[in-house]
Amino acid sequence: MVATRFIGWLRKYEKWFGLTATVLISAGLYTGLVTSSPDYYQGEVVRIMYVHVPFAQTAMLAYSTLFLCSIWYLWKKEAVVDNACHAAAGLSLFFTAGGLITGSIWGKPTWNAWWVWDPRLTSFAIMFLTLVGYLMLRTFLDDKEKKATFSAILAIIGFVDLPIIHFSVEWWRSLHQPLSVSNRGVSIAPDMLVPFTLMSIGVGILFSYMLMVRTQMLYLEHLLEAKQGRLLNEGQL
Amino acid sequence: MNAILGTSLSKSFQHYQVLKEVSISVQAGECYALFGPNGAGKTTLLRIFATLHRPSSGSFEIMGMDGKRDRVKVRDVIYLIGHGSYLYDDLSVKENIQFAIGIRGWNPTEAEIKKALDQVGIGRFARLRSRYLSAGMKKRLSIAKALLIRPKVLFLDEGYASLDERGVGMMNECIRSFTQAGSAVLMTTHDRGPTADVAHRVGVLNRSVLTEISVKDMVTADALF
Amino acid sequence: MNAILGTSLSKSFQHYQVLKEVSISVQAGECYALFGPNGAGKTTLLRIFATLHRPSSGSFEIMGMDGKRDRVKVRDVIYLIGHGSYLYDDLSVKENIQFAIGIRGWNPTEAEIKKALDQVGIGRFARLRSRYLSAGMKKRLSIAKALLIRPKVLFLDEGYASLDERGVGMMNECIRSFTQAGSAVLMTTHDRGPTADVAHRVGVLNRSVLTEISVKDMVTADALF
Amino acid sequence: MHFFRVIRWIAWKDLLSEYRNRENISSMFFFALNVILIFSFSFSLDSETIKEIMPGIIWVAFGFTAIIGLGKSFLIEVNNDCMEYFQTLPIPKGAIYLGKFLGNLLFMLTVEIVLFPLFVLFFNLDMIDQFLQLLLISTVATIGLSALGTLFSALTVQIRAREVMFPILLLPLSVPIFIGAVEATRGVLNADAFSLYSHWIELLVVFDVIFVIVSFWIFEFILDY
Amino acid sequence: MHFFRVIRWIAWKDLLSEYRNRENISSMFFFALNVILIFSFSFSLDSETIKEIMPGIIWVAFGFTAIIGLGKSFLIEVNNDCMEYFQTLPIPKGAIYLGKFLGNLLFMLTVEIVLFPLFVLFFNLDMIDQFLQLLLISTVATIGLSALGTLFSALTVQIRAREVMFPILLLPLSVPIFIGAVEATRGVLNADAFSLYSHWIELLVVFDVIFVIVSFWIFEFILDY
Ligand code: HEM
Ligand SMILES: Nc1ncnc2c1ncn2[C@@H]1O[C@H](COP(=O)(O)OP(=O)(O)OP(=O)(O)O)[C@@H](O)[C@H]1O
Ligand SMILES: Nc1ncnc2c1ncn2[C@@H]1O[C@H](COP(=O)(O)OP(=O)(O)OP(=O)(O)O)[C@@H](O)[C@H]1O
Ligand SMILES: [Mg+2]
Ligand SMILES: [Mg+2]
Repeated sequence: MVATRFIGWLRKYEKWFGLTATVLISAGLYTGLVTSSPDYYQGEVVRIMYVHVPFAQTAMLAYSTLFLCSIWYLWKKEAVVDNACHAAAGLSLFFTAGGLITGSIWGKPTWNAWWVWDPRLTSFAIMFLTLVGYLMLRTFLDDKEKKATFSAILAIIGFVDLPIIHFSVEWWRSLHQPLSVSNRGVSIAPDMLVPFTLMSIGVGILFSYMLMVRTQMLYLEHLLEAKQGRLLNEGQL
Repeated sequence: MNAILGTSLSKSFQHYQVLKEVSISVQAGECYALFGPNGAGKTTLLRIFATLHRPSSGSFEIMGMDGKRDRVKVRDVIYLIGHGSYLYDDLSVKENIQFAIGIRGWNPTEAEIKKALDQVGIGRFARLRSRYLSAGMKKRLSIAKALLIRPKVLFLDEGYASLDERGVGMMNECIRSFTQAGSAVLMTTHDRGPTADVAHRVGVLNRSVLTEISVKDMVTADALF
Repeated sequence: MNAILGTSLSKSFQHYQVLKEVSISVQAGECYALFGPNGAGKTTLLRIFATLHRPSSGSFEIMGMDGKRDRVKVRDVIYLIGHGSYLYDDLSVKENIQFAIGIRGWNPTEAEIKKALDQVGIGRFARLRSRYLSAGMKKRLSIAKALLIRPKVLFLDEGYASLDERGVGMMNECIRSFTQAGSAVLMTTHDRGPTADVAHRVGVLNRSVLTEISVKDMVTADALF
Repeated sequence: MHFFRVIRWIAWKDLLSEYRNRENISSMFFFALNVILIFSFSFSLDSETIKEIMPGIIWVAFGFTAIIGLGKSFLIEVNNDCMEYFQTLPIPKGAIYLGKFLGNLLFMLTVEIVLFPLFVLFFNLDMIDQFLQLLLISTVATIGLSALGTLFSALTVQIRAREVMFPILLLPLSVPIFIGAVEATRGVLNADAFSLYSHWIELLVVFDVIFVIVSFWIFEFILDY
Repeated sequence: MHFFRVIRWIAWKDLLSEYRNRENISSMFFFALNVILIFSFSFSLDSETIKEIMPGIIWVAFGFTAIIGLGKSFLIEVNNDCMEYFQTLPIPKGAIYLGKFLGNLLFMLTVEIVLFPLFVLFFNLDMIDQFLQLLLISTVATIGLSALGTLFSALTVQIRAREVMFPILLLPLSVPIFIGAVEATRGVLNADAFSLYSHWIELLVVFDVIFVIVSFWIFEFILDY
């Protein structure tokens, strides 16, 4: 069975991901909050960057995972892949919300507003709403195959938003910070680059760990449901 | 030759397992009648064969083609008369037939359509919008479509429901014309009387156990389940 | 006493006259079975008596009350089991019953509800959301409601449709319990067998002509219409 | 009294169904969020115009949410022909209206109360001081909208093109409500003295009373045509 | 080729139904009129702001009309389980999508072409000179909206809360289309040189291509989950 092999693989390697994430994030927080110096313009406020940017980036990583898993599901129709999609969507929503909240908190002192209707912010909000729609669509469908397929379709078409989020700062005049890593090179002070990189990779791996755990959980729920169904049918429940 | 072959088919909906390892086979040229209590999963089984549901486990073949992999080819040879009437309310009876057959890539002539409609007794309603048909008339229209499509495998869910007695007779004639032409018919029903006239084999599905009985036993038995 | 009395009832929909001067009477304590071809207007007639359609012409009385003027009083004594299941998908079977009876101003006890559900054989589904009921189970639930409401006049449209054989038996028992308690039952049906067990009188509606035949004739006749 | 018991049963049933489908209310709320998103793009909201058109944006967003939310309020009654059941019930039909109206009002108010903070956040409004005034305005405006919406939902839910017909009927009649609500809100956002815009609130109250009473009286005929 | 024949049959059926229900398209049009009415009351349109927000008003009005119009585009397929019939057909499912998409596109364009003169009339706009540019913009914007709308209509029409879910899914993804259309229209109304806003039109074309191709490819799975 593909599913059991896959779940076995997840169980075997998940702890390494958890461990790496812990180490990287601890190191990132230490260097970011303690050893690095405050920003010339923004002062101590800049430290929120070490949470905001990793969260925002991981949200996009999570959506990309959702996108790939959705294609995989449509191709193979494996129930466990749908569980991975479901897990990735939930986590993507979590990190998106994190990015939105930390961004808003950062925005209040820098732009003097919680929210501005700027292309990057809005395209990010679109992703948020797409994910909400995705999870909502799942709750409104009963049939398992239908649920998996329809939500995969939504995830795939929603992927067009990702390039917009990433390149919006280039395409439109924007309030938001431009890309710090682009084909024009890196534009971050080396002092800040270390915690920034640690946190980015750390939160990314944290996501992988959470995805592995959550996928297993959803798969077990799915098994439990089937088991419950069998018992119900045999009149034992 | 096995026209329909299901091997240990299971199907669960959310928390509820409807079918558990049900196996069934129907030969070409045969009419198989499926009895069973309300909620036994007869409709579900038919819908699996009609490629409307995917089985949770197990496999099935239609005319020797794998029902899971060759869905498109399977669809070439099957037709389901189920609860839905597959009609567009604002098209006339004739237009509905033209569309349903035309979209399969075949254009029946006016005469052929008229013949099929007359055969099921609704020829004089050909130009009525299907919105105004009664339940029984819609059922007849579905049969007319089957007569034009001439599928190799015909699924009938509650074949006699909402038909009056003449309709039942006409339905049996159609079933006979199908089996004589070598098609397989799998139908679910609650009516023993009319079934006895056409069924070659009879099965009773109860709690996922499919018991086969003879047609004679079906007629005489006190209770089927 | 005439529980139901229809006098030269006519009904036209748009351009189509379904009923033309049909008269019928059913006594209290009697079960009247109405046969007829698809589209004869049986459902339409029942819906007129159930105050769902107004007749185009003609008049009718239910328990001596004028069906056109005293609609509200008439509604106190009737109950219709038709094609609709009158259920809310997200309420459980029990909650649905509580609502349907409660809104009539009467609160049945848990025990009464349980008894009615057991009587129709769906006691163990009391807490299931009605969304997940199969067609037959919904029909049974409607009967359970009728058992709690105990109307003086019961209308049954296609009484046996979508019921399995045990369901049919249970339906007949219910009909008998109603007629024995002095209620009138008017039902439409296509199934002669089960009807023979309960009907006191039989009518065949065909092209707006209502022919009354004896129960024995109904069973033995070659064709009813 | 039976009248109030009917109101209670209807509201109980609606709120219970709504609670079982909690996603429903949150989806309404996300719909409104989407509308705000579209608006903020379609109107250049960073410019000076924002203050000018803010009340309009708030109320058009609420208005469209109301169209979606109220329009489907009678859908639950139509799905399994529950409207038909109501029609045959021996109860005052106005009570059904009031029950549905109360349920809808509660539903809409909940959505609005969640939305207001979002407006504050998104458009950097300073309306925390005048929260009570805004609450008053949205309550009186919502009463009128819900009263009309409930009536028209019952009216259109049984016809073919209900998605279009509902707003077509609702919007023209709710123009006075929109005007009153927008002007009063403009007063609040300008931090005007209450007496400067209180006449708009009075206007809203007058329309509320008219709409509720007329709808209540007229509803009888929707269920009993 | 069979592929194109399927497209033709689907479009034929949709347009014929639409023609038989001519009220439908005019009701769409009145809906848009209502939206404009509400807008003109909610925003103080006599002020200077009008020029600023005019493109927004035009496109929000079109957007909501699209929500109402496209959302019900697959309703006709669900009513009598026609989706099920499609699922069991041995034909390329993408062709069904293209047929529906073309029908919807034509429908939406018709509504828009009737609406444009009304905008000119109501808001005293001078856009007769730039009529061709506006036509181009609305065509490319409508292609994108219809492509997405057709897909999401098929997706949501089979689920419980479709009235709410359709806009919730459609609106976020159509934001780029709205932005492009609004900005290009602003350019036209400002009488800018074409080259100043042509990049918005290019953006719209890019999205059109993406949405049509992805939807076409993915539609298969909606009918065959
Ligand atoms: C609610 C408000 C905000 C949202 C939704 C938001 C969203 C995002 C997103 C989605 C990214 C990732 C882009 C990518 O990887 O392509 C990002 C990165 C970033 N954000 Fe924000 N942001 C917000 C506020 C802010 C504020 C106020 C600042 C600082 C003034 C800021 C500074 C940055 C920086 C420096 C990056 C990294 C840029 C890069 O390397 O691409 N953000 N933000
Ligand atoms: N899509 C679905 N989701 C959840 N449960 C379902 C679904 N379809 C069917 N069921 C359940 O599966 C069971 C079997 O249903 P099915 O319609 O196959 O029974 P049946 O044998 O055809 O019964 P009947 O004689 O009443 O037609 C029922 O309990 C029904 O509630
Ligand atoms: N609301 C309506 N509008 C237009 N025509 C209708 C309407 N209701 C019923 N009819 C038509 O009236 C005729 C009689 O319908 P009715 O449902 O009463 O028949 P029936 O005797 O119950 O048939 P069946 O045995 O098929 O149930 C049919 O031709 C039907 O198309
Ligand atoms: Mg069935
Ligand atoms: Mg009938």
